[in-house]
Amino acid sequence: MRRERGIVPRFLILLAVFALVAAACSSSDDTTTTAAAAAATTTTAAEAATTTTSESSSEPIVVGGSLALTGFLAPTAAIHKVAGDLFVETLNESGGLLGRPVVWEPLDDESVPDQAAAIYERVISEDGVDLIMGPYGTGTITAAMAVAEREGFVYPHHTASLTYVYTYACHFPTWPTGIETNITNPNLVYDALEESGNPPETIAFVMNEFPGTQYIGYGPPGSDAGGAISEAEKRGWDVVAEINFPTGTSDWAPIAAEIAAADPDFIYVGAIGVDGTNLLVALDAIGYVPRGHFYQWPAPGPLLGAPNSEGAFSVTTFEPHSPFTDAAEPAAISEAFSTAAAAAGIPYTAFEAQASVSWAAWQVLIAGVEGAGSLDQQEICDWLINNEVETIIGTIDFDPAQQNYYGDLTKIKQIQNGQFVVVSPSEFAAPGAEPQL
Amino acid sequence: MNLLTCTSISKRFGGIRALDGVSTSIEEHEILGLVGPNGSGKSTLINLLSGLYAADDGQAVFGDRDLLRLPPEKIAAAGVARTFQIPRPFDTMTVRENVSVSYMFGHRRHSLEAARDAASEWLAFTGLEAVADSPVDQLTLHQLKFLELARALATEPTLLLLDEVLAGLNPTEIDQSIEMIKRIHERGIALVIVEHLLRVVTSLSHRIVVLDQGRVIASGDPTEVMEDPAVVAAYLGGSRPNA
Amino acid sequence: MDVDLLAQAAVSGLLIGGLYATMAMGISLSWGALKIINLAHFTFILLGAYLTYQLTTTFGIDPFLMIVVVFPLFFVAGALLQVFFEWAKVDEFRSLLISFGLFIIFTSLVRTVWTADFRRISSEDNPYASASIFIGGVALQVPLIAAFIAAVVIAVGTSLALSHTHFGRAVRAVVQDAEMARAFGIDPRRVAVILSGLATAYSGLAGVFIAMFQVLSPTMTFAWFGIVFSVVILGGLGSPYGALGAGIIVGVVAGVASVVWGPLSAPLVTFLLLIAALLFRPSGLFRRSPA
Amino acid sequence: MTARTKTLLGFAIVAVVLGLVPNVVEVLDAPGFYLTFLFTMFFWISQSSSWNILTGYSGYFSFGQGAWFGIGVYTTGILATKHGWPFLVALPVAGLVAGAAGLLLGLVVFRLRRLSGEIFALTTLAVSFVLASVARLTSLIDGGRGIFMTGTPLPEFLGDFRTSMYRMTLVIALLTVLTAYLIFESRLGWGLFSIRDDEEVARGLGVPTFRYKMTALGTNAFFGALMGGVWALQIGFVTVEDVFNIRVPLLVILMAVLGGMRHWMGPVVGAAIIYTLTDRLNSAGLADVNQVIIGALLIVMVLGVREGIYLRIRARWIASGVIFFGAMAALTVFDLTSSLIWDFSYALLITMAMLLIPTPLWERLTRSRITAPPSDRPPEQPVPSKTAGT
Repeated sequence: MRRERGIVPRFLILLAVFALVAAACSSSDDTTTTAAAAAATTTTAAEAATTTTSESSSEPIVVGGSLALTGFLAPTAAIHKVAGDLFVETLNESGGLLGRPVVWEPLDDESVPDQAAAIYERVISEDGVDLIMGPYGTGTITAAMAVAEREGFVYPHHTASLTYVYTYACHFPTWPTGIETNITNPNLVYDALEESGNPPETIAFVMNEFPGTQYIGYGPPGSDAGGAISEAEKRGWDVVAEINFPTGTSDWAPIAAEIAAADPDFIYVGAIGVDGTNLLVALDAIGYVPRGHFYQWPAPGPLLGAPNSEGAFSVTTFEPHSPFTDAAEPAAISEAFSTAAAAAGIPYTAFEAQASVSWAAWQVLIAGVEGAGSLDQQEICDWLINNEVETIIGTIDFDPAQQNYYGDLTKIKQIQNGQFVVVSPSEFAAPGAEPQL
Repeated sequence: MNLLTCTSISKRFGGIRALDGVSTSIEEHEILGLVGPNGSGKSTLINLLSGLYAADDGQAVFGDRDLLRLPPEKIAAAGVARTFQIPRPFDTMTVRENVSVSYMFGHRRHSLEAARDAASEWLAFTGLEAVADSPVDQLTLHQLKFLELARALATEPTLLLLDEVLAGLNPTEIDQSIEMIKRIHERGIALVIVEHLLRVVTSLSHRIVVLDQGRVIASGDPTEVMEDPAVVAAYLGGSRPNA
Repeated sequence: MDVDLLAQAAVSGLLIGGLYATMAMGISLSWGALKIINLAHFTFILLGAYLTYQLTTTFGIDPFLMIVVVFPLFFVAGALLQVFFEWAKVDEFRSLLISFGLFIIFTSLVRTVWTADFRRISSEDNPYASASIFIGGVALQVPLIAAFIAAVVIAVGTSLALSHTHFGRAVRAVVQDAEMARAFGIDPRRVAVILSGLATAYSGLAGVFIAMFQVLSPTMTFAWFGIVFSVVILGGLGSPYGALGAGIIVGVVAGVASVVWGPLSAPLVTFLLLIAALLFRPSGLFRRSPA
Repeated sequence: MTARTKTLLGFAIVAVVLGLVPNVVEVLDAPGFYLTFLFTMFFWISQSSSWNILTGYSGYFSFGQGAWFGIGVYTTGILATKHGWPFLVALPVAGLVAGAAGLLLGLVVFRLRRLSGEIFALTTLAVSFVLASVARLTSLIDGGRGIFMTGTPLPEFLGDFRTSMYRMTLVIALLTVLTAYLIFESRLGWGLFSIRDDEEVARGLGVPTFRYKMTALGTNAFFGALMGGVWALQIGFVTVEDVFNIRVPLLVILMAVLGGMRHWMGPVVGAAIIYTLTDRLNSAGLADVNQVIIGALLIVMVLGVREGIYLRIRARWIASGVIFFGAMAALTVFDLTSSLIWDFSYALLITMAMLLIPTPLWERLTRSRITAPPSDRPPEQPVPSKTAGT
């Protein structure tokens, strides 16, 4: 008799929600039809590739892939969505690719690797996309790379930090940290500190226990190559504290207290996202002002807003100032991005590290296709290996001998007068800017 | 000879002595009436013998085993079954399934197939065939009590402990139940009946044990026992029997 | 081992323990007293935080004023939610699933309104983020002091209410036996609605304090599950004092552990403590067994 | 022919048919994603079925699926990469390790009577927390560096990677469901059901509750870990954050409860439906809306089909069959969508819409009441869970 009560309202609600679902699926209908169309075009494109490459059609070229639109990677993935959309938009305005418009609708991998893998399998083999673009985040990128390799797809990706494990011949990274990130990257930072005139004598390390940051701090697992910490010791700096913290740390006071107790000349924070910001807040709360500090991959907006963030160092590949914006094109791009990001409701709209590597990845993909003059994956792959690519983060020359990595293109930036400015290497430094300690 | 021999069984709940050195015995094929005012420890004794509670002290030798030292499942295997005053059927199962489960385990292990047949047998015996395949929440209290009986019988016990089977039933149902108890006894099963309705106990039991405040104050032939001044005192002094 | 270091870790552990307690209070009450495993509470904390962010940023209200805004608002929300649960008549399994559904919906709501990107109240609108009171060289962070006080007030208030008011007696009656309670003329549904309102309001409060000193993102809830459930378990379902005590213990133990054996050990120590507690005091450290 | 032989025959047929799918896909040159789609579905079917053997049958509410899953992931990961064991050897070992861990847990929690109900649920949850932080802390297991499974060799006879994944998951899923069925139709099963309904009475009737609960927990852990190992292989790179999160434990509960926990087929149906819908909604590419719909669907199905979708299908099997296969046929024949998976999901949705009609209303619509075969528990009774307080 419990069921007798409220049947009608309940059933109405059921219907309502089903309307929702139906709606979702009908709208999904469109994507499938486009996908079907895409499937059709792949075959034609493939034929085109084999027969005559100059044959152009108005059918769109579909680029498949996923992004962490939801889940714990979503905050930064949002930037890559904006960058990618903007790139595709500008590309289509300038006549598209091989005379055809380009479509890119990244699906949501929910920041979960198996979702990412499944999505790449799906878009490649069910939806039959022409090209793929890597997702955001080491875990998802790695999972999807296995798929790309099995399917023989050219795989450009922008934010994979574990350089030592990517062996696929046709993966093209634009995370420009070189194959030996653990050595080259810290040394770029340390050189900047030397340039400042008074390098630190004591240094403290605060490392997130996350594969990417651990790799930079200690080198690849099971190797004695060492990383940021051993490199610092090589320079005769005294490592006064070495603190590893787990992802999802909520109480920063103990860590802050330990740093304050060690009172180092310089703090190297091997952390991602907002950990650095939370740490600065905790430091300020116990009344400690760091003399010098570096953050590996911070969320730039929150870091700028954090207390005592003035003078904080970090890495980048592009900053919206001279010399990067001297040329007209990059200047326009960075402008356009900031507008788009603002429109998308993203708080910190500067076109910097994340956005620029994303842009570069797209440039690589497009350069490959245009260079090969076809959508044949092998031809694109070969062309990219044998040619240099001009990207917004610099000239890239993929080196098969180094698993398609190349020199470390990282620049060192510092917060000066409440602004991020590149301070090293000097040829990329903002006018008059130099490392300060 | 004795089927079950209880010697100086004691059980304390916090400060209260629910049972204080109870000694008694049950013979084969006997119907033993267990009476006494509320809180005299009748149900506690049943719960100890069926392994629901752990005794503080004493023995209950059944065959060669001491029931007080056995877990409930072993007690069932030994051949002692009980019913609950407030029926506790398995409420996601049908009546038939309730009975077959207890036959599957109970005194000896049986296969599912065997259990299905045995179940129908006991359902027939307790007159529940009609509702055999309906969910238990469709049964009346009377039927539920009989289901308790059927489930207990399906464990093939030699000793059956009945905790207030008649409570809450109307006169006709009570008479049917009494018939049922007699028929159970005819199958050679010894019974311990805890009951408030003295006239029923006296008419059914071969022997009566009277508990008061956890002690045995009288035992023997029903009619004699009920005239024992100590018993009368206990009832008048203690809470009245709700007969 | 540096004494000041230990002191600082212990004190800030104590304070953040107050925050943990406030976060756990709602879930504990709703599970213990309403028999609803309400994952939606995590999103109530989140919503409380984002609401604080929005109002302080747009109108420049003092974050502390948000307490008086959030509390009644979330009380109503929680009451309505309970009305829904009453109508739906769900057991614990289903309550878990339904509230998980709500969790998903609210999370994407937050993401749609405030984007997935990080949000932080600017120092202009929020002077408290890293403001501290110093006692003998030990810093007490203002937002955490506030959270701690809130936790104490909530715990004391709630359990006083539960033990001394008519409402409290009604609650306990309902928890023990709803049917019986009804027989004594108590309407279990009304009791439940009020209780759920309170629980939700508590979660909203926790959000206010979090917004005061942390960077917000829609998925920060996932980092809370471990710590909050530990507090709920340690404290014993439905026990305000328990939640408070457990929050403090978790905070202090984790804080001290992370200076003694390093931050990585903090979660491990906390969870081992949890297991131990479950084995030896399964109904919570602070309480005779629930309902 | 008895019901059991019929069912076992059914299993054999299903096994053969599904076993041939890779060849069919190859012959028809159909999208390889069909295999990925199916093996992911098998993954969830196995996970929720194994969870249901403990929680659905015995009523002990477990939050701990993530623990067994995680043990499986890391044991296979460590053995196959750091010690170079053959994957097919490492996998069953992982299952046994998890099984042992399960029994160890059971030894403690089932001995202490007070650890039932909520406390049991919370203990299982706490266990997965502990495992996560242990894994993060010890470099022998993970140490925050993650484990790379890419390039783990698989035996030739399994075929290419995708086919191997398909075959392994198929075998594991079949084993899990078969086990769930055999338990369901055995004294063990009935013993567990009686524990779920009233453990005290069950013991009084001679059910060896401790042994039975241990068996259920061990089985759950064993199969949970098996699939974990295969999952590790699919994503290629496992980290603590990806393995020990609330996703797996919550989804298995969701799938089993929606499918129906009182029948061995329940979790199978639940997993198939939930996975299909989420996959298609994801493929439709509406990130947030998609999430909202999943949340709403979840709530509606929980409220709308209390006895579980499977039992309702049983109760309306004619209508379900006609609608589902009718829709399936129509969609494929007229080739209305781009792929079989879309046909399947639409057919599913339409059938679901029918199933969601409340029973009384349904009976008014179809005067003739269609009753489920007696072997089923009677529908329409909410499952009393051990957590429902005592």
